[in-house]
Amino acid sequence: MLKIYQGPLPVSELLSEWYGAHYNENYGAMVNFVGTIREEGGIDALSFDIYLPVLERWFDGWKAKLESKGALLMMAHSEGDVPVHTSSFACAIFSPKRRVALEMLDAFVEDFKANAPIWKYDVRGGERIYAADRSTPMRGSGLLAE
Amino acid sequence: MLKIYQGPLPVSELLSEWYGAHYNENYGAMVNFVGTIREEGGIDALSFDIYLPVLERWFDGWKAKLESKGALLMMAHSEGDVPVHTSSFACAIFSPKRRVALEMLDAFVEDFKANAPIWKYDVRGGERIYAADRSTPMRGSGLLAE
Amino acid sequence: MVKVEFLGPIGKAPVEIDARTLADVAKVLKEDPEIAKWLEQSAVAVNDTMVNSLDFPLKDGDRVSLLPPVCGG
Amino acid sequence: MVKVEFLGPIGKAPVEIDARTLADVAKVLKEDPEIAKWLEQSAVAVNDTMVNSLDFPLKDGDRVSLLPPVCGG
Repeated sequence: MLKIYQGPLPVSELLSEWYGAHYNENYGAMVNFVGTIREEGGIDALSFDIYLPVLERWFDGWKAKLESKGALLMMAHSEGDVPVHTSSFACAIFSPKRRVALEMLDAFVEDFKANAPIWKYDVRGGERIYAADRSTPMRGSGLLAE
Repeated sequence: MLKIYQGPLPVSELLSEWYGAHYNENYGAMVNFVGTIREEGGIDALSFDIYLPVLERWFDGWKAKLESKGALLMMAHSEGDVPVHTSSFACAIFSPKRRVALEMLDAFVEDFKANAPIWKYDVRGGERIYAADRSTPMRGSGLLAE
Repeated sequence: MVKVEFLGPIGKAPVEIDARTLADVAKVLKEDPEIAKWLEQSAVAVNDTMVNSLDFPLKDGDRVSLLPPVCGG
Repeated sequence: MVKVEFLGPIGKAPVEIDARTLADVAKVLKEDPEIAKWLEQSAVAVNDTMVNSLDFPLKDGDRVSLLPPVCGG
């Protein structure tokens, strides 16, 4: 399950909803990652653009990979402005085995940072500035420069 | 913060409480692990003994290790009977950096399984049977057999 | 004709290009200096599927998307 | 005298032993077959601090704990 929110995520509700939906399906482990906007460099907020059709395919690929290991994956992300000290990313993995849960959480979050089609902007005094210095070219970048 | 509960953990409340207590302290990442009792081998529940004085020292060691990386650690565990499909273990790590959060969650949970002074019993038809086959000798075991 | 769209911070309106492969698309885009500077760092999707070959055949009405460097989370 | 307590599944009442080191404790415990079988797999704490040396000196009133194999979570 992939959910997009306009603005900050309702983190407690999401974690409670995910746990409540799957606690009784005989998964031995649930792991979560929650990303929260840090106050740094004088920003008021971060802002996000998402290209949903490609995000959905990327997410479905991970979902299938986890299903092949008997595990479940769900995530939520914000679109638009997310003020400092609120959260823009949350995910959960349910797995029968703790090793799968721990290893897949790490791999999923790292691939998310590198390949999910989401663009980040600093919001400072009403201006929206692309966070070029913190962004990573997606796998396969440069094809049209060859 | 280390909390012991008699019986199952109130997971949603714990996660919500932990997130609510620290979301605005400029940590960029929160990670959680929740362990839930799987129905297998015909058990009704698992049951746990805890030796709190040593558990507290073990936990304080990890807390200090995480503090040295700028991170926070909290956990809860059940004592006594925990029915299948309810949860006996939950923890949270808050960190400015996601790599620290992900790596420390893995290391903490694995060391927890190997070295936290907690004993597990299967509960089957009212009987409480030590889970010897799933248990691990703590670091330094065998000293008195030398 | 294929439609080329520029996602996220590239901030350009879509353009229509006469192209049979991605190599044709590349040739046209390199002529616009505003876009050319993004090519090295952008990935490419055709009809929302990521593509890794310049020989990828295009047909009339296909949608080509340029995806510049990302940073979710 | 030191007090030796047996945690978790060992399920024995504590015993008092006259001992100056953990080596002395080991010697006495090996004589009880019910306890001896746990020694290979048990860790040891003195006054709730984990200990790794048989030379560890004990004083009157110390508490020695045997911790058998664990499985939290």
